Amino acid sequence: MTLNVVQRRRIEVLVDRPLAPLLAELARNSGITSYSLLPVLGGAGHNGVWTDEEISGAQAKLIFLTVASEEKTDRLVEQLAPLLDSHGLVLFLSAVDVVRGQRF
Amino acid sequence: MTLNVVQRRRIEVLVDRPLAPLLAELARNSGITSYSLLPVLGGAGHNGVWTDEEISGAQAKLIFLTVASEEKTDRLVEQLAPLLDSHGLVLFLSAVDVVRGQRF
Amino acid sequence: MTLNVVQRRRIEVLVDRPLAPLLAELARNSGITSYSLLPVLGGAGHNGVWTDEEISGAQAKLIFLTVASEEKTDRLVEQLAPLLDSHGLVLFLSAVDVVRGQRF
Amino acid sequence: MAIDVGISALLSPMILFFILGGFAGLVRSDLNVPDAMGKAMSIYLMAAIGLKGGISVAEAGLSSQFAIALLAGVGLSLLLPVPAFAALQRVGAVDRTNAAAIAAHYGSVSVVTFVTGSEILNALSMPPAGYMVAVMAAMETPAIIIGLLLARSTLASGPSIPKSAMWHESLLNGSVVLLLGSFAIGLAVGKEGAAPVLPVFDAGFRGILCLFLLDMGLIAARRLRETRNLTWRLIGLGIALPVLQGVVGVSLGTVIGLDVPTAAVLGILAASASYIAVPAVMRMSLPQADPGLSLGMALAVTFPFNVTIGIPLYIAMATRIGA
Amino acid sequence: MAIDVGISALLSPMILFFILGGFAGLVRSDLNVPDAMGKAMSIYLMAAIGLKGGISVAEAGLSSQFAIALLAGVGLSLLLPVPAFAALQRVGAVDRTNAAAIAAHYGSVSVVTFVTGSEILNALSMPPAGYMVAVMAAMETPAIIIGLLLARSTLASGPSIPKSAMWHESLLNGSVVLLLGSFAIGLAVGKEGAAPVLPVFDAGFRGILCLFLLDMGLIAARRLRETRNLTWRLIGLGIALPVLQGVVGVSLGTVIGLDVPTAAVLGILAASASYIAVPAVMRMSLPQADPGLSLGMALAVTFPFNVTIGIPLYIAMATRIGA
Amino acid sequence: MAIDVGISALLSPMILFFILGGFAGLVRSDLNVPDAMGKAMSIYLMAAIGLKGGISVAEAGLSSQFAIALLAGVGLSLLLPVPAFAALQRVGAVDRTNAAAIAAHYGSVSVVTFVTGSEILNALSMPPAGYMVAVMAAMETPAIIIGLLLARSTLASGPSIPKSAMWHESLLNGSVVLLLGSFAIGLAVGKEGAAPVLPVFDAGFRGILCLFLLDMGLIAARRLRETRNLTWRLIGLGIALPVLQGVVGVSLGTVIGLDVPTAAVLGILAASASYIAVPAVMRMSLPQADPGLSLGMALAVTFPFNVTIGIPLYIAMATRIGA
Ligand SMILES: Nc1ncnc2c1ncn2[C@@H]1O[C@H](COP(=O)(O)O)[C@@H](O)[C@H]1O
Ligand SMILES: Nc1ncnc2c1ncn2[C@@H]1O[C@H](COP(=O)(O)O)[C@@H](O)[C@H]1O
Ligand SMILES: Nc1ncnc2c1ncn2[C@@H]1O[C@H](COP(=O)(O)O)[C@@H](O)[C@H]1O
Ligand code: NA
Ligand code: NA
Ligand code: NA
Repeated sequence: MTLNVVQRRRIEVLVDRPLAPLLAELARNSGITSYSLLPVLGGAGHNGVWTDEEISGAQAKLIFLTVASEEKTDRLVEQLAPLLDSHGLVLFLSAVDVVRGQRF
Repeated sequence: MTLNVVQRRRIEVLVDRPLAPLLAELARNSGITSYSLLPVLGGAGHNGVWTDEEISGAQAKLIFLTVASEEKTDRLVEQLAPLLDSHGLVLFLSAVDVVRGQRF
Repeated sequence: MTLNVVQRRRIEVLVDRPLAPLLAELARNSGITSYSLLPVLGGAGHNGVWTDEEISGAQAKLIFLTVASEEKTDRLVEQLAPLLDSHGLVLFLSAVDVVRGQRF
Repeated sequence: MAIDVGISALLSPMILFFILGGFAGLVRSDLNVPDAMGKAMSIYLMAAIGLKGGISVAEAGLSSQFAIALLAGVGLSLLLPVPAFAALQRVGAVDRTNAAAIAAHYGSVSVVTFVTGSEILNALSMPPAGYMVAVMAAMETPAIIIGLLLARSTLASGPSIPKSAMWHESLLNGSVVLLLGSFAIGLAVGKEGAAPVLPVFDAGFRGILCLFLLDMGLIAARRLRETRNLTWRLIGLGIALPVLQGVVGVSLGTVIGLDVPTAAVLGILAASASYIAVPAVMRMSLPQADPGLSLGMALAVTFPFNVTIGIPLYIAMATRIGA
Repeated sequence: MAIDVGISALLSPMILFFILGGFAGLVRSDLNVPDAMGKAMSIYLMAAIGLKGGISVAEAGLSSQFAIALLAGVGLSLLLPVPAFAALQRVGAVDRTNAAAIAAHYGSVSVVTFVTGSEILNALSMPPAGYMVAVMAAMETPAIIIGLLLARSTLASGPSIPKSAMWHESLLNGSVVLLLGSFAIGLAVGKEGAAPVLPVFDAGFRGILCLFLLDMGLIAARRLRETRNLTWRLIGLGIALPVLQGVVGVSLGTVIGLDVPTAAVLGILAASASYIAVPAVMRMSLPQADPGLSLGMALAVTFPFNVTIGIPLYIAMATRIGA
Repeated sequence: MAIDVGISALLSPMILFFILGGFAGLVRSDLNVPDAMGKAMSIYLMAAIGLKGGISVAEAGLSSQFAIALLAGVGLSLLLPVPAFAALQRVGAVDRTNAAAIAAHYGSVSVVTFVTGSEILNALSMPPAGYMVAVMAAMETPAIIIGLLLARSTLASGPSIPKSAMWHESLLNGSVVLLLGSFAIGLAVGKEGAAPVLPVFDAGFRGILCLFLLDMGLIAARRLRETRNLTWRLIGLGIALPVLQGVVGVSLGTVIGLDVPTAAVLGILAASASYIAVPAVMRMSLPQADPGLSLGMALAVTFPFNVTIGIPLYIAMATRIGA
């Protein structure tokens, strides 16, 4: 590849919709200001089956997606760790390549 | 990273919406009980262009996403293999890191 | 894994909705005819916060997702590079495994 | 008379909105009806026709005519797929599985075609019997079972949705439950009990139908553009099948003694092809069938044909042979 | 009388659509009301009841009765969670955090239960006072604060949403703003000024309520099926709590001199449990509480109970002790 | 007179719902109108105004006035961007590309501003000519072409959407097709033919407009909060441009002999800035322009200004110079 590709971390957190602002806040604390929110239709896990058809948005979830440097990722994951159980979050980390690496 | 990160497989299956319960069933047979369903707006492939604006949900698709151990992944992929062509599925596998590895 | 798994590239481009046809066109030029469009609810970045609740679809974004060979990926990324800044695209590349590799 | 019916139907705002939607779809306008709006309108329409049907049966009382029409409808749904299956294989040159899937669509019914037909009849001051809503609901699923039997060789192999799930989907699918449920509510509360809700379900009906048909026109046109594999033979069958089935329906309706508008509606139901309930079941039970083919025929060929030309034709036919 | 009220309520199209939705949900029909349609209908309903309440206060004039009813409502919302909290821990055997969260739901109110109750009263020609819309809006949030105080030991630990965000969410949540805003608009423009918009907000009201209750029936039934951890004890409390709170509300309303239908509405508000505003705040401020438990009780047990049995009961009670 | 018009406009439920939405957005209430509901309402509103415009032209007959007004509208859409472009560069201090993009928004029109203006005129018993719907549709796109010409130096470089796609998007965009199509349907069926659908499209119109303006208020306020780079100079232009363009529109309308309310509508159209059709085209053809700037000005500054202050102003002006 002729372009300047650098490796970053991709963080995905599945989270209840009302908690999305909390995640944005924690990300900011870790130096991460860019993220995207992806809808999720439903799913199943240790706490049973769910769908987003509920009238109360309280059960609907979304995926908080951000791509960041290893360092910022570590800071964010450290902050998230205590919340994983108490707030019922699900966290996935993976490798991703980006161009314009200084942005991430 | 100070947290106990372990590697798992991320399985994504693009599937017609009415077939989602079938996938959940096959996943269960493979020992996978956690998954998420992501909406897809449209796309293109060997069978032409599609969008989810159809009145009949029969053409709308979603992504069945699950993160599981290598072993369970293999079992699921084996079960999926014969369906890929007959049911028009598209399957992606990739590496993902998780904390609380015993959950996956 | 007993199945014939081959490695491909996963390309994700976050893009304004009106620009999706342009991406499909560039992909076609690179020999890529299969893709999926995923909705995005909102996000934040260098250009501020956004949500898709706008009446004008002009600010809503989606993720253009395609899995393709290394070679086609390179061609597409090369075409995309000049647009990243001018059209405000965000590009992620990662590794993915597929079965039925000849399709991708 | 046939021409009169046709022209007056084509000039109704409902059909004109359908044509507008079709035009917008064909010229690739970005006019776009959100998915949720389309679904909301179809829920509204089904609740409204169920309720209105129930109310009119509550007014008229249950009759033996109702039972006979019900039997005729179910019989049509069970038998019409068989000749369609043969024609699709021989004339249409599609394989067994696809022929069975398409035949199931044509044996079943299209709610929107029914509604459009009823509205055209009402506008002509020829109101059909209220119980036809229940007949329609009963006609939705028998064809599915026949379709699956016709394809049975294919059903043997491979993992698939359990049979029970399929039965469940056929018998308790959303539109059947909503249509019959609203019908029962209309029957229970009668005209007086329903009065407070009629501004929405009666006065609002035709206006919402306009917007719904606008959406249907867009969808049909887009489907037509996107459909591949749709040969001229299949397009021909997409017109021939409804005409033939419409003739059978109107004739049977006349023979069993239905009045002219009610016999016309039986013909409209026989002629119409499902594009909502059946595709979802087929996708589950016959995943090898190409939904592009069956939906392409039902939605992009037969539905527009019926709404613009077919319905006036079946009405004219019922008027002639019923007089 | 109680039985009469009950039967006439159960035979209204509104309640029958709720039962239809519940049936479809229980038999796992794939009938599905899109999320956006449900939200659209609830926005419409809140705007309509706010507006209608404001118009009727504009007609009747502001009264000291209004102020007294407002105080009574806020008092109920502040005090009812306390006995509920105790009962949930002792009888229901849930932990402190969950007891506090559930108690907050029961102290707050359900807009749809209010609307259904008002419609039943209107159908009985017993219209309640228009200002009860404002009383309802005022009752939404005090219970939340009490609930959080009851759980305060849990609040100390770990990172959490800043308090200001929580206050903000409680006081400016969408339904409060929309209800009070529409109420103010109705008050400002009066009956004459609102005339051009009444075809939508008045004539359309009951029909839309039917479709909304269809959705609510589906949601309640699905929630019932999906809920785990819901013990028989908690199901029992899901019926006992509204009855007891309803008695308290009706009695208080009668004591402070409200007329019979208005006292009945105060009972209905006390008996109802929130499943829209409160769950969202609790998820933010008490994430350790299980939303399945509180939503399961409020939505799958108490709401159906109130809509079918509770409301006629509270009305009968108000009629008896108010006469 | 101006003040009277202003107060009566501000007290209409429509404008009050807009203010309520704006309030909710500014205090960051979580009140939220689903996207699909907003789109559904705008489809409804466009179909309704198209239809009603067509019906009233069918009543009044086609006139030479119509042709003259059409020419005037197209001329305004073509010429107004030029001074706006200059002012945006000199006074607003934005670069060439952004100036061109913003100028295109201001040359084009806002359907909702038009509808609100027409409703206010109707409430004042000053109904404008029905053909103005067609004039509005014709004014949507010429400004886009001028905007792109003004920015042409930028267009040369880099890969971009093919020109044909851009033309297609401008001429066949959804709102133009829907407005003109419904207009044609209204013209074809006339008042009598449309009678069955008028309960929805006429009686329901103002109520739905209330809910739509609630949503618009929310959107405008949120956009105002989220917009960066919006300098005081640009905010000033967001008020000065509509006033100046409104004056030009009203004057031109009076000069070419339109009656007072129709000239007022021409002024309203000239003053309004597009935030639906134009942004989508600009995003495709001028991706270097910042949509935050143009949308921020059109939606968060000019639209609220027009709806609350501008429209009464242009009406008062037309009344004064037309008398
Ligand atoms: N392994 C997984 N793969 C995909 N989604 C998951 C996984 N685990 C949990 N989820 C999602 O997270 C939600 C909550 O998980 P849980 O807390 O385990 O119930 C589930 O309903 C799924 O939508
Ligand atoms: N390589 C790919 N990358 C992303 N999406 C794909 C790919 N191949 C197929 N799809 C999706 O799967 C759908 C069905 O694929 P196909 O069976 O090839 O028509 C397409 O319409 C796309 O939405
Ligand atoms: N690092 C990132 N991770 C996830 N999403 C991003 C990232 N950077 C940008 N985005 C998305 O792309 C949009 C535009 O980015 P920007 O051009 O930086 O404002 C943002 O609003 C996000 O939705
Ligand atoms: Na049929
Ligand atoms: Na309560
Ligand atoms: Na303008």
